[in-house]
Amino acid sequence: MTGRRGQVGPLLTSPAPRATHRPVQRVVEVARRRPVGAYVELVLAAPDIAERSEPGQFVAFAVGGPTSAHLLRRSIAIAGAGDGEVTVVVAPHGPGSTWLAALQAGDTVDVVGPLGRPYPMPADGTPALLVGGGYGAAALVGLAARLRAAGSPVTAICGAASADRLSSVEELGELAEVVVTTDDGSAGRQGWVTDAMAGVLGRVGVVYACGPMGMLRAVAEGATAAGLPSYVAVEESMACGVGVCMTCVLPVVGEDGRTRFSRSCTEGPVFGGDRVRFADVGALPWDVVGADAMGVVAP
Amino acid sequence: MTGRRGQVGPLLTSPAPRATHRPVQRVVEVARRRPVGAYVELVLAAPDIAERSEPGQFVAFAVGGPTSAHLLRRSIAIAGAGDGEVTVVVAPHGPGSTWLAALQAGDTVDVVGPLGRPYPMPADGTPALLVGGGYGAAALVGLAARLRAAGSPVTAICGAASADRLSSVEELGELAEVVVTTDDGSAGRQGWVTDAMAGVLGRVGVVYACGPMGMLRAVAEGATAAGLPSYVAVEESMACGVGVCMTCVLPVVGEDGRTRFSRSCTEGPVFGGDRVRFADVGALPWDVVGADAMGVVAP
Amino acid sequence: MTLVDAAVDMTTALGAAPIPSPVLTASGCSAFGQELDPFIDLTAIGAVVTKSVQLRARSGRPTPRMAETPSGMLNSIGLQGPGIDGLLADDLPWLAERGARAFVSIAGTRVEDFAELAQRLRGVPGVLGLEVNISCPNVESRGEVFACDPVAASDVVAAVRAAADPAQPVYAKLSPDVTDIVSVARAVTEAGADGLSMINTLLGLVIDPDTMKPVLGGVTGGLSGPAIRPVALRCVWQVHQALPEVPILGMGGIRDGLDALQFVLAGASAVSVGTAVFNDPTAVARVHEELAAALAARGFGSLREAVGYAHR
Amino acid sequence: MTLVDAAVDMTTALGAAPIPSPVLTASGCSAFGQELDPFIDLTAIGAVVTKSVQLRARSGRPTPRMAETPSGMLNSIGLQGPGIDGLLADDLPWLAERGARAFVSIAGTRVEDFAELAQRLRGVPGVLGLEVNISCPNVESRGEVFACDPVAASDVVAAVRAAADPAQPVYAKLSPDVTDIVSVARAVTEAGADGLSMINTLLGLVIDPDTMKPVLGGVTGGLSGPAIRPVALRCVWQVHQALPEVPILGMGGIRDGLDALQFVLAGASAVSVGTAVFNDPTAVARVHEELAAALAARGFGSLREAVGYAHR
Ligand SMILES: Cc1cc2nc3c(=O)[nH]c(=O)nc-3n(C[C@H](O)[C@H](O)[C@H](O)COP(=O)(O)OP(=O)(O)OC[C@H]3O[C@@H](n4cnc5c(N)ncnc54)[C@H](O)[C@@H]3O)c2cc1C
Ligand SMILES: Cc1cc2nc3c(=O)[nH]c(=O)nc-3n(C[C@H](O)[C@H](O)[C@H](O)COP(=O)(O)OP(=O)(O)OC[C@H]3O[C@@H](n4cnc5c(N)ncnc54)[C@H](O)[C@@H]3O)c2cc1C
Ligand SMILES: Cc1cc2nc3c(=O)[nH]c(=O)nc-3n(C[C@H](O)[C@H](O)[C@H](O)COP(=O)(O)O)c2cc1C
Ligand SMILES: Cc1cc2nc3c(=O)[nH]c(=O)nc-3n(C[C@H](O)[C@H](O)[C@H](O)COP(=O)(O)O)c2cc1C
Ligand code: FES
Ligand code: FES
Repeated sequence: MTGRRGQVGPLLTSPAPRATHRPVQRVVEVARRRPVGAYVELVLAAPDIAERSEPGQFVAFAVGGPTSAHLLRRSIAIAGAGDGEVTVVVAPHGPGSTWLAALQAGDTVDVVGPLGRPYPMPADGTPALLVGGGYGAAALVGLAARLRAAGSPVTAICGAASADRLSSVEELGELAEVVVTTDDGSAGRQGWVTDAMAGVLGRVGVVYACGPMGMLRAVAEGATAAGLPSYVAVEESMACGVGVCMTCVLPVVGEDGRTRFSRSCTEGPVFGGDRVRFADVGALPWDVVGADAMGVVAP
Repeated sequence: MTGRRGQVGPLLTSPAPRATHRPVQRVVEVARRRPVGAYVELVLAAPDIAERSEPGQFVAFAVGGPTSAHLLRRSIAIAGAGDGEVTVVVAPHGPGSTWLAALQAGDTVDVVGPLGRPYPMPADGTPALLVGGGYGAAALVGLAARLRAAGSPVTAICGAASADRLSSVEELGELAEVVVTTDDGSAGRQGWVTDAMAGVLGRVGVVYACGPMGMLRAVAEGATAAGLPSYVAVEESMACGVGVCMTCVLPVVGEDGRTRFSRSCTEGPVFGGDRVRFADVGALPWDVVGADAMGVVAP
Repeated sequence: MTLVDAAVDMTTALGAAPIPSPVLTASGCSAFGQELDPFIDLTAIGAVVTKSVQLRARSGRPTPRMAETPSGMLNSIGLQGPGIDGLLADDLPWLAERGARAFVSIAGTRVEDFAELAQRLRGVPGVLGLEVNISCPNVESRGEVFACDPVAASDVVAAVRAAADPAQPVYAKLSPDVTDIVSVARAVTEAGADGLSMINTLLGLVIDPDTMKPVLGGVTGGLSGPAIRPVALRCVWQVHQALPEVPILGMGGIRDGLDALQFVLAGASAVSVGTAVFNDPTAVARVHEELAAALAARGFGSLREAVGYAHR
Repeated sequence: MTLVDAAVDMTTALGAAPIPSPVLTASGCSAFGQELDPFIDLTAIGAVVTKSVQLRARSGRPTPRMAETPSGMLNSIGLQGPGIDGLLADDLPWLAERGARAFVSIAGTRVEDFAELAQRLRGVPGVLGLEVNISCPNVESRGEVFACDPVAASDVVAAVRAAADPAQPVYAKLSPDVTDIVSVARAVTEAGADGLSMINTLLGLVIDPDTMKPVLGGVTGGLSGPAIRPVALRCVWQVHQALPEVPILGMGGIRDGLDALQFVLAGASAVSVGTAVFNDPTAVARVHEELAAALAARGFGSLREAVGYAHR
C-alpha cells in the first residue's frame, strides 16, 4: 500500500495540477430541471462557469435564498458543461441539498465555480477505467468525453445501492462501454463496483473514480495493487469551497513524500488515489506535517 | 382628551370583547395571488380559519420556509373570509413580508388564526364611519359587509400616501359610500383622512379605523372630540401573535379606569379609540399598573 | 408513530417530583399557560414553567421590547407580570383546575424577595416546584446580576431552599454570560439547589439602522432562539461533565425533537422550549412526540437511559 | 452609487496605521488572502487579517472540523498553519508584492511565544500591525484561556507591545466568554494594546444525532456567524462606552453594510468580516460598498463621524 504508513515503492501519481481558469461568482437561472431516480438534475444557464470548467471540478451553491439560516455553501460536482450551461445532479439529503433539489426552472441561485482541480489527462490514447458510485458517476461524463476526444478507449463502471441511485448511465453509454452494478441487484450485476473492476484493470492504463469515500478507497487500492495510477475526487465536508476555511482537509502525501492536511477544495477534490491516506481520514497521524506542534508524538 | 392623562369625563367605549372562536394552526395553500398597487393580495384555502373569523381579526404567518432564519411570526389583518378562503393584503417591507408577498398560487404557508378581538358591532342600524389607511382599509371590508347586513349605513374613507398605496377601494365601494384621499393627490382628494372625516362625523354614531398609528390617533381623537365611540385596530410589533411573549403591549385604559400595558394581540388589536393612550406608546407613564415596581414614581 | 412512542418510557423528574413528559415550557415564553390551551394539552406536557414572578405587580419596560435577529431574537420585557398576589389569585388556580403542573419561576432584586416568594408558594396546589431566576440585577451589589457571582447566586438559592416547601424542588436558573459556568453550578448546588435550569438568554444588543440608536428601550436585551443552541449545549455538557449527579433542565434554542435529543444526550433530564413557541404554538407538544420517536428509533427504552449518553 | 460612495471619506486607522477602507477580513476566515484574489481587489480592502500564526507549523485538528448551526457555524480548526517561518517565506511576500496590507494575527501557548512572534515580525514589509489572538489555552495555567483572565491577557499584550515594531499597532483580540469584558478590555489597554479586536467566537457544542457524540473531534468549538452578532455588538457597545478613546476593530456576524454600520455606530472604527466570506467570497468588498452607501444615505461625510454615534 503506497502512500500510507509503511509505504512501499514510489508513488504512481503526480499531484493533480491546478485548473486553467479561476472561479467566478454568479447568480444564475435554472434553465431545466429533471428528476432522475432518487436525484434531481439541474441545468443552469451559466455561460461564464461553463466555459471555464474542466472535468472533475465542482461548483458551490449558496442555499435557502434571502431568508436562509444556512450560511455555508454546498459543493456539487459539475456533471456537464457546454453551450453556456452547467449541469449538476443533486441528491436531496440535508436542508441545503433538499432546497437545491426543489429549485424549479426559472428560479435563480448564487453559485461559485468552477472550483477545485480537474482530473489530469493521461497520454493520448491511454485506455481508461472510470468508476462512479451513486451520483458520483455524473462527474465522470465530461471526463469520458474528453478522454474519447483524446483517443482513449473508455470503460465505465457505475455502481449504486439500488437502481434509483444510479446516475448518468445513459450519458456514459454514449461514450464508453458501461458496466452497471447494484448492491441489491435491482439493475445490472448484483455486487460492488470493485467486483466488476477486477476484469477491467488488466486492459487499462489509468483509473478515475468519483463516489463515496469507501468506494474511492477500494478503487484506489485496487488500482495501486495492479500498478495503475488512479485519480479520485473526494467528498469531504466543506464550508466555503474556495480554500479559506480549512474545514475540508484530509491527509495527503505530497510530492516530497510528506503527508499534509490538504484542503480538498483547492488542492483537490481530485487527488492521486495512492496519495490519499484513506485509513487516516478523521485522525491525526503523527507524521502529518505539524502534528508535533499539536502534541502528537511519533510512536 | 378622554383616556389620557388629565382625563375628562367618562369613556365612550367598552373594551372590545373576545372573539367567539379559538384560533387554529394550519398549513394552507395559496389559492390565488394578485398584485394590487404596491401590495399583494393573497387568497388562502383555509376553511377552518375562514369559518371562525370575524372582522378586525388577524392571522399570523411563519415565514421563510424550512430553511428560514426568521423565527417570529408576521401578523396580517384578515381582509376577507368566506367560501373556505381567507384573503390578506401584504405590503412588502422587511424580509418576512417580502417573502409572504412573493408566495405564488400553489405554495403552502403555515398560518395561525383567527387571532385577536374583532370590532364590536353597534346597535343595529347605527350609521358608521370606517377609516382605512394604506393596506389598513382591507381589514375594514368584512366589517362593512357585516354592518350593512345589520342595517347600518356605512361611509368609508380610504387614505394613503399615493394612489398605489390605496387598497380595497373597489370592495368597499360595493358596500359603502367611499371617499378617497391621498397625500400627493394622485387619487381622490389631496389631503389626510382626517380632513375628509370632518364632514362625516355629524351623521354617524360610531367610528372604526385601521391603519398606521399616527392616523389611528388622529381618527380616535376626532371621534372622541365629537362625542363618538371609536374602535381602532392597532399595529404594534408582535413576536408571537398568540399572547405568550408580551412584546406587543401598549398603554390602554381598562374598564376600571386604570391603565395597563395590554397585549395588542390578545386584548387587541381592536381597542376603544379613547382607551389607547397614543401619546404614551413607547413610554412608561407612572400611572400604568406596576410602573412603581419598575422604579417609576408619580411626579 | 403512536406505537413507537408508547414503547419509550418518557417519564422523568424535576428533583424528586415526577413528571410524565420531559418537555416543558420555558419561563417567559408561554406566559402562564392559558394562551396555549387552544393549541396543546397542557396536562400532557412536563410542566408549565411560568413567567418569572416578583413580589409586586410589574408593568415591564416600555416598547420596543424585541428585535428579531438571525435565527433568534432579543427581548427586554422587564418581567411584566401580576406579582405574587395575582399569580396566586388567578393564574395558579386556573392551571390547577385544569390539572396542569406549574413550575413557578421566581425573581427578585434582593435575597429576601426570593425567600418571601418561596414562602408564599408553599403547599400551593398544582405547584410542582420552583425555578429561581437569578439573572436579575442585585440591588445590593450595584446591579450586578446574581447569576454572574457564585456567592450572590448561592445566597439566593440557600434562602429559597430554606423557605420553600420541602416537597417542592428548587432549580437555579443559570446565565451563560460568565467565565466559568461550572463554578456557579457547583456553588448553587452546594447551596441546596435540587437541579439547574440552563441557560437563560445571552446579553445582546441590536442597533436600528434608521434611528441609529439601540432598538430596545433597555439598550441591551436577552438573546434567545436556535442561534444560541450551541452555547446552551456546551453549558449543559460542561456542567453535566463536572456534576453528573445534578439534574439539569436544559434549554436554549430547542425547536424540534432532535434538538431536544442533543440536550438529553449532553446531560439534561428534561428540557424547556422557549422562543420556538413563538414560531409554533404547538412546539412543546410536538417536541415531546418527536423526541419520543427519536429515542425509539435509536433503540432507547426510556428517556432516562439517554440522559448524558454522549459522555459515555 | 459610485458618486454617492465617492462622497464619503472611508479612510480610518488601526492605531496609528492609516487604512483606506474600514472593512478587513477576519483571522482564520480568509486564510492568507490568496484565495480571495479571484473575487476581490485585496489592495482596496482595509487589510488582510491573517489566520493566527504560531511559532511552529501546525497540522490543526483532525476532521470533522465544523458543524453548521442556525445562522452560524461551529469550528475547531486547531490553528492549522505554516508557522512563522512559512508565513515569512511565502504568504507575507505574496501579499506585499501585490500591495495588500497584512494585519498579522499571532497566537501561542506561553507569553514568550507571543513575544518571539512579534519580534520576528518587526519591520517585515507589508505588515501593518499585529492582532494578538489571546483566545488560546495558556499552558502555564492549566489550559485556561488567556483572554478569560485579565492578568494573563495583559501579560501577553505587554510582552508583545514591548517586543513589537513600534510602528506596528498591537490589537488584543477579546473573547466574549467572560463575565466582564470591560475589565479585560481595560486591563489589556493599560498593558499597552493600541486597540481591541472583538469578538472572537463563543464556545459552543453540537451533538450528532446519529453518532450521539459531539460532532467535532475537539468536542467544543467556536461559534461564529450572524447568530452571534447581537452578542458582538453588545461587547463593542459596552467597551466603547467604558473606554471611548480605545480604537475597536469590530466583528462577529457581519454580513452586509447595515450590519457593519451597527458596529460602527456602536463604537468600532473598523470591522472584520469572517464567516460571511464562506457564504460570499466577495463579502469584504461588498460590505465596504454597502457601508459607504449607507453612510452617505444617512448624511455622513466620513466614516469617522459615525464611529460611536449611537452613544450620542
Ligand atoms: C467535491 C464535492 C462534490 C460533490 N458533488 C455532489 C453531487 O454531485 N451531488 C450531490 O448531491 N452531492 C454532492 N456532494 C455532496 C454535497 O456537497 C453534500 O451532500 C451537501 O453539501 C450536503 O448539504 P446538506 O445541506 O444536504 O447537508 P448538511 O449536513 O446540512 O450540510 C451542512 C454543511 O456541511 C457540508 N457538507 C455536509 N456533507 C457534505 C459532503 N458530503 N460533502 C461536502 N460538504 C458537505 C455542507 O456543504 C454544509 O456546509 C459533493 C461534495 C463535494 C465535496
Ligand atoms: C394586527 C396587525 C395587522 C397587520 N396587518 C397587516 C396587513 O394587513 N398587511 C401588511 O402588510 N402588514 C400588516 N401588519 C404589519 C405586519 O405584521 C408587519 O409589516 C410585518 O410583520 C413586518 O415583517 P417584516 O418581516 O417585513 O419586518 P421585520 O421588521 O423584519 O419584522 C421583524 C419582527 O417584527 C415584527 N414586526 C415588525 N413590524 C411590525 C408591525 N408593523 N406590526 C407587527 N409586527 C411587526 C414582525 O412580525 C417580526 O416578528 C399588521 C400588523 C399587525 C400587528
Ligand atoms: C420573550 C422572552 C421572555 C423571557 N422571560 C423570562 C423570564 O421571565 N424568566 C426567565 O427565567 N427566563 C425568561 N426568558 C428566557 C427563557 O426562559 C429561556 O431561558 C431562553 O429564552 C432560552 O431558551 P429558548 O432559546 O428556547 O427561548 C425569556 C425569554 C424570552 C424570549
Ligand atoms: C473557521 C474559522 C477559523 C477561525 N480562525 C481564527 C484564528 O485563527 N484566529 C482568530 O483570532 N480568530 C479566528 N476565528 C474567529 C474569527 O476571526 C472571528 O473573530 C469570529 O469568527 C467572529 O466573526 P464572524 O462571525 O464574522 O466569523 C475563526 C473563525 C472561523 C469561523
Ligand atoms: S471548504 Fe473551505 S477550505 Fe476547503
Ligand atoms: S405578540 Fe406575543 S404577546 Fe402579543
